[in-house]
Amino acid sequence: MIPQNFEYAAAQTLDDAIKQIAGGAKPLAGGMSLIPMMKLRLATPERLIDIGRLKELNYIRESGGALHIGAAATHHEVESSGLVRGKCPLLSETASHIGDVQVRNMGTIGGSIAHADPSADYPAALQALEAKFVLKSSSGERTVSAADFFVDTFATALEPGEMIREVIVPLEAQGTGVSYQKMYQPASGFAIVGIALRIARSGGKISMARIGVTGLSGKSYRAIDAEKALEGKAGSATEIQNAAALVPQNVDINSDLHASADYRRHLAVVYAARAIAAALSRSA
Amino acid sequence: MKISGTHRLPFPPEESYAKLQDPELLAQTIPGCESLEKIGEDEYKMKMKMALAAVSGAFEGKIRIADKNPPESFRLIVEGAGKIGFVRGEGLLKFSAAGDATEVTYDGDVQVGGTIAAVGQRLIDATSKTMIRKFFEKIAG
Amino acid sequence: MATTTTKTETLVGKRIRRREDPRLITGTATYVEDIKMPGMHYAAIVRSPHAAAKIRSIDTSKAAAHPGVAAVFVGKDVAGVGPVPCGASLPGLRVPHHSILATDRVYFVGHPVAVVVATDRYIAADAADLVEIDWDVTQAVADPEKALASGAPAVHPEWPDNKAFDFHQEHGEIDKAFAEADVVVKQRITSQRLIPTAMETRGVVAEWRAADRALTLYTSTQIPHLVRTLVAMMLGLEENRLRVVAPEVGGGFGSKLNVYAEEALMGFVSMKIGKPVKWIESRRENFLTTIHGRGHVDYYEIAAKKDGTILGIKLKIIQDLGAYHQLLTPAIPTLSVLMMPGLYRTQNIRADIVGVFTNCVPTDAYRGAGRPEATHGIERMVDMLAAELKMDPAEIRLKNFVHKDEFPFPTATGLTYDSGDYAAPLKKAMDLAGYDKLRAEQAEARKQGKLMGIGISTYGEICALGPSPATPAGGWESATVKIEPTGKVTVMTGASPHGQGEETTFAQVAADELGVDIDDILVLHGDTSIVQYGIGTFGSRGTAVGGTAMYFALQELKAKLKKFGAMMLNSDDVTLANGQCVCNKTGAAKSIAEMAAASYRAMALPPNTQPGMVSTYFWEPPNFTFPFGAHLVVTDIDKDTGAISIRRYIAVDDCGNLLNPLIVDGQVHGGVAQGLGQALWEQAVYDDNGQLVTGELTDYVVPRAHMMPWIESSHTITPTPVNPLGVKGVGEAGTIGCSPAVVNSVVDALSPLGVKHIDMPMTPEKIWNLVKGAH
Amino acid sequence: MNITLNINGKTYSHDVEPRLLLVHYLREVVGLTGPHVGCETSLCGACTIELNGKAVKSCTMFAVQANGADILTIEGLAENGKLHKMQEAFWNEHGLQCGFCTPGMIIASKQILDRNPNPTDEEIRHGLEGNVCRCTGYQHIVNAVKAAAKATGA
Repeated sequence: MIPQNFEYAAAQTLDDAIKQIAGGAKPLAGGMSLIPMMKLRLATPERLIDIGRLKELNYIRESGGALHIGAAATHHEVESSGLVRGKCPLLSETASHIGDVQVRNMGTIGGSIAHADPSADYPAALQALEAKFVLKSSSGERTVSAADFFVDTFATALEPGEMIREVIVPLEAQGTGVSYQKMYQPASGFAIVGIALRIARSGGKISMARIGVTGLSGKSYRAIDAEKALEGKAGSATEIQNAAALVPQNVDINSDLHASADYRRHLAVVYAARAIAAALSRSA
Repeated sequence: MKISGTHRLPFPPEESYAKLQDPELLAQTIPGCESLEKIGEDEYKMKMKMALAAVSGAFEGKIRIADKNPPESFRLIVEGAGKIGFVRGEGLLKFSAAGDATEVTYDGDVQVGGTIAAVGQRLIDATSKTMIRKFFEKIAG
Repeated sequence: MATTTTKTETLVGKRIRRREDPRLITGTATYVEDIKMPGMHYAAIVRSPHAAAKIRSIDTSKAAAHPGVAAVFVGKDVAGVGPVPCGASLPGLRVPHHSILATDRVYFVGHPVAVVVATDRYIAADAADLVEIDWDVTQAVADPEKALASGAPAVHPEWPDNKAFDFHQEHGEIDKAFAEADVVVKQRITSQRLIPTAMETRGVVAEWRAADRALTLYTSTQIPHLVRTLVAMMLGLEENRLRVVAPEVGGGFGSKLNVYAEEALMGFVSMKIGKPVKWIESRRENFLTTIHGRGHVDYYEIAAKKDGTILGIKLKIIQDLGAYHQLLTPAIPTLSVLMMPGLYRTQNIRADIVGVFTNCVPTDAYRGAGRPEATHGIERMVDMLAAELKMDPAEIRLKNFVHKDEFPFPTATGLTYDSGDYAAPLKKAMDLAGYDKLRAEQAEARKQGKLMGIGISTYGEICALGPSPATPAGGWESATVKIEPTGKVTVMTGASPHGQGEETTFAQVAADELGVDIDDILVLHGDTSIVQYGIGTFGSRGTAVGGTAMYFALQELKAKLKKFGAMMLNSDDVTLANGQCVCNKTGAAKSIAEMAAASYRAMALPPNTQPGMVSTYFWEPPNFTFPFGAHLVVTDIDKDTGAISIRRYIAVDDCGNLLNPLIVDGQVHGGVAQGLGQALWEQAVYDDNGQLVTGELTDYVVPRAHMMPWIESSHTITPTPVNPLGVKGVGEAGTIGCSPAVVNSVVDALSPLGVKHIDMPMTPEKIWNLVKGAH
Repeated sequence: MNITLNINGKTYSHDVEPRLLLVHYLREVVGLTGPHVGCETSLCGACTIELNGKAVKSCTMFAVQANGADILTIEGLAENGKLHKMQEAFWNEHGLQCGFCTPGMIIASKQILDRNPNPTDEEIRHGLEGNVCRCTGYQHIVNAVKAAAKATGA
């Protein structure tokens, strides 16, 4: 209920934040993941650097054929941004499924990604979007793909001293159909299974399919076999079902109070089929 | 909670068996292990700092090895307690040759208590698997 | 100035918005947590993380040395404080001595071990982390059936069989009934442990004034007077030196119908440190240490003739009591036995209860307290019987109901049902639903392989608790009505409402009875220094018992007013109506304010009449009331995921007269939400080692807005003869009627797959497994 | 650390510990009683307030994070003694019983209408996902939000 004491500073500039992080401070953005754990004393950072109000991190803009989203953009901003809704609807749709209104008002895309919760919603979409994350440290910047970034449960490619500066997602091509389908854990709202889909068609065949999965195992992933099974197909019910069946293949599936591994595996197939069908119906 | 899995170590069974009981190696490979001190035959006192993203906590506990049957199997009993709760795990490790390597399968039971039991349900499975995987990866070198 | 306004419009029966709301919608109400006092300290309680352990040693030195810490107390420090009281008595009941802090051992996770008192809650939390306890962990048992098995760990070493009591009740010729039956249906039915989850957790502020030898306890409770009596006894303090105040109380649902260790502990701490002290329960503490509800494993047998006539019912209840007894713990399953025949006529019953200790927090009264379990059981069994006999579930109920001209009806369990027309709400619910059309639609859906269910429950309740001989602490209720010298009316009720709206409904009744404006009436409650001794709010009794006490106090006042009116009007033929006393001969009138003023001024008094205009009435009810109703639920099952969606929820409740239908609807809705919570989502899960794995709202599923169906609520009205208001009580109806209707609906949906019974909560995974198993 | 905030139209400045939760700051330091604490896992919503026009859970935020912010709590909702339409609607529709969740529930409900003046029942229920009420079964709350929408539109 009561966090342990810590030192706090609000970063005035991004450089200031980076300096602090290099010195061992933990970044605090919306705090939606970190603060509950601090209150339970599961997390006891000694120093926090508040990056939540850094203007340099709070933007959504289009450039170079991609959307650039600052790490401190809130879920609500992503959900309601006309730019994201128009140019990368999978991301705004997914954002609308995160937590609840109050959480979406405070929580940030960078914070969610850095936390790498295995049941968070964003990673499914970011995997399907083949998003790139710009990581910044005092020694410079590097760009890491979503596939490489999410390493394991709560584990990411972030090195000590590094923070997420920006998320880059592609502009969705005209006619691409997208969908995020999720079964909620009814107490916490986290995904028991969440499936993000992007499908493009050309000449009556599926020309591109991307499937991002969350909730199923220790980390989010792209179901590449299932994607391949769809590509080149017309998208019949049987083809959808066959592809969906590949989504939980070769994955170490989690089990908890709310869903056994068997049930999760089954749900992954059901929700994948639903997401594929929904995305297909929205594709042109 | 039941927990089981299989990992591959790039050594023959005898060597794998020995490595998994080598306190110096264990001290370096158990995630978060800060010290491992022998307190009896096949019994060690351990201090560890678990850190998984934002979650962190200091634990003190014991590791015990029993039912030794080299190089086929032994039983591992781990206990630890800290401010955020406690963990007790017991499992049977079995070793079988797979070419030049060894397949190590484990089958056991993990009990947790305190805050981690009350709020961590969603994550206990994934977290314990992750820690075990990290451990084997480190052993494998 | 005497300003009482007269009025003629009747308020009882109107949808009047609540008079308690202005403070609540502006954030200015005072809950325990809102109380601040100069010099106030804060307490944090150190609790056991183990379900069973011996305490080798406790080291409080670091905590005590922490800056800002005023004191640390452990079990041996509070040895002089009495144990947590159990108010229930049963023959041969084993009662563990539960001290307010553990001494040598703990027997459930959350067991309080030490209390740290500091100048600030943050410091108290820091210091609590510094208390070091050396544990010798022992084996625990969390499941009541496992606890009964031989070789199970003993929760209390002195009772290795883990049994707290055996209870038996029998009536009629049960063996003959079963021998003569055409059909016997048996089923094991569980009613899982639930966590009440009042939105306001418990909290206590204790203030000791040594010079006055006076302790004031502000506590979030449903029963301030009983807390006063019992905590005074625990502390060894004279009862008249203890004042208990239940300020605004943020929900109870039975969980605050209790006397808890922390109430006495905070009194003790304040007396020790000589400062006010506050303790506010965290949600985790609330889940771990405030009572849970339900916790039944029931074995049912029902015997019937081929035509559906029920011949007899056998029931064995295994009640998970938890590790010790809270106030009413062992009494709760006896209420299930009382309710076991439901609305049906059968006179042949046999019931056994085994009360079992487990290493869990105690169970006790939670919304419905024993009656939801019984209703769930009988309503499931009747459905199973209907299925066995291939009868419609409505038909079998209509066949077995106590008929409307059979009241008062003596039941097999020794109750006397007051009044009823049990077929009426069922028929109304079926009409509202379009029952025949729904059945036709279902037949069509089944042809297409769809799973659609229609479920009915017809429930009865034991409410308006209750006649004193049938309750542990007196079942009457009290009221004082005062007409102040200026004519304003103050009502003090011994019931202690906390959301039920009695500040409004009582004012409606008083306004009608006295013929004064509702704005001239103030209803007070919850402070033992202001309000005469009372029992409290629980068991759907606030209005039916407390309201009746007020009604009789009002009648006494009216008689007195008439005496003053007659005297003042110099007439022996007067009528009291519309807020005035009128001489029937001359038409001359005196207002209530004038009569009240005269009664206090006392220049002249009617014969044998005291000055003043105050009446206190303690009303002892002659019987319980027995509300009833029918809930009808239509469900659709997603075969792929097992998800249940509720298409229609129809609740027809008969709680007698409705004083304020808006408030009654609110009670029904809230009750249904908790019943639906049990049917679909809620369960307190302990693992084999006694760890509560649903220890926070992260895993314990309470219904949220998007999970709830629209509830179509309506009523039939059968007034009770038990009280002059004709009201039966409605606080628990929704909960009691709900869960069997929902389960019956889902079982009905899955019946083409051969499914006969499903235990709660009906999670999607459970349903998916049943669907999968059938293929 | 010194913080300055505008709360319900008034400026407050205090020196606070970094770990002081905003809800405790509002309750203990500023002296408000509207925001309530009902859980410690950010799931019940009883502590909901508006921070710069957005509904947030004040138990999941440090006071220092709110430095410089505009805060509106239930206490600041009525203007010149006149209840806000949402308060009035909760009262008229019996959208509360024990009242503990009510301050947070009303702020969350206000946010629904601020963003969508004519929500459907489903949108209202979705908008209340972050707030638990254990008394009402939510039906009268949904009615209240609809009534407030109507009153605001009228």
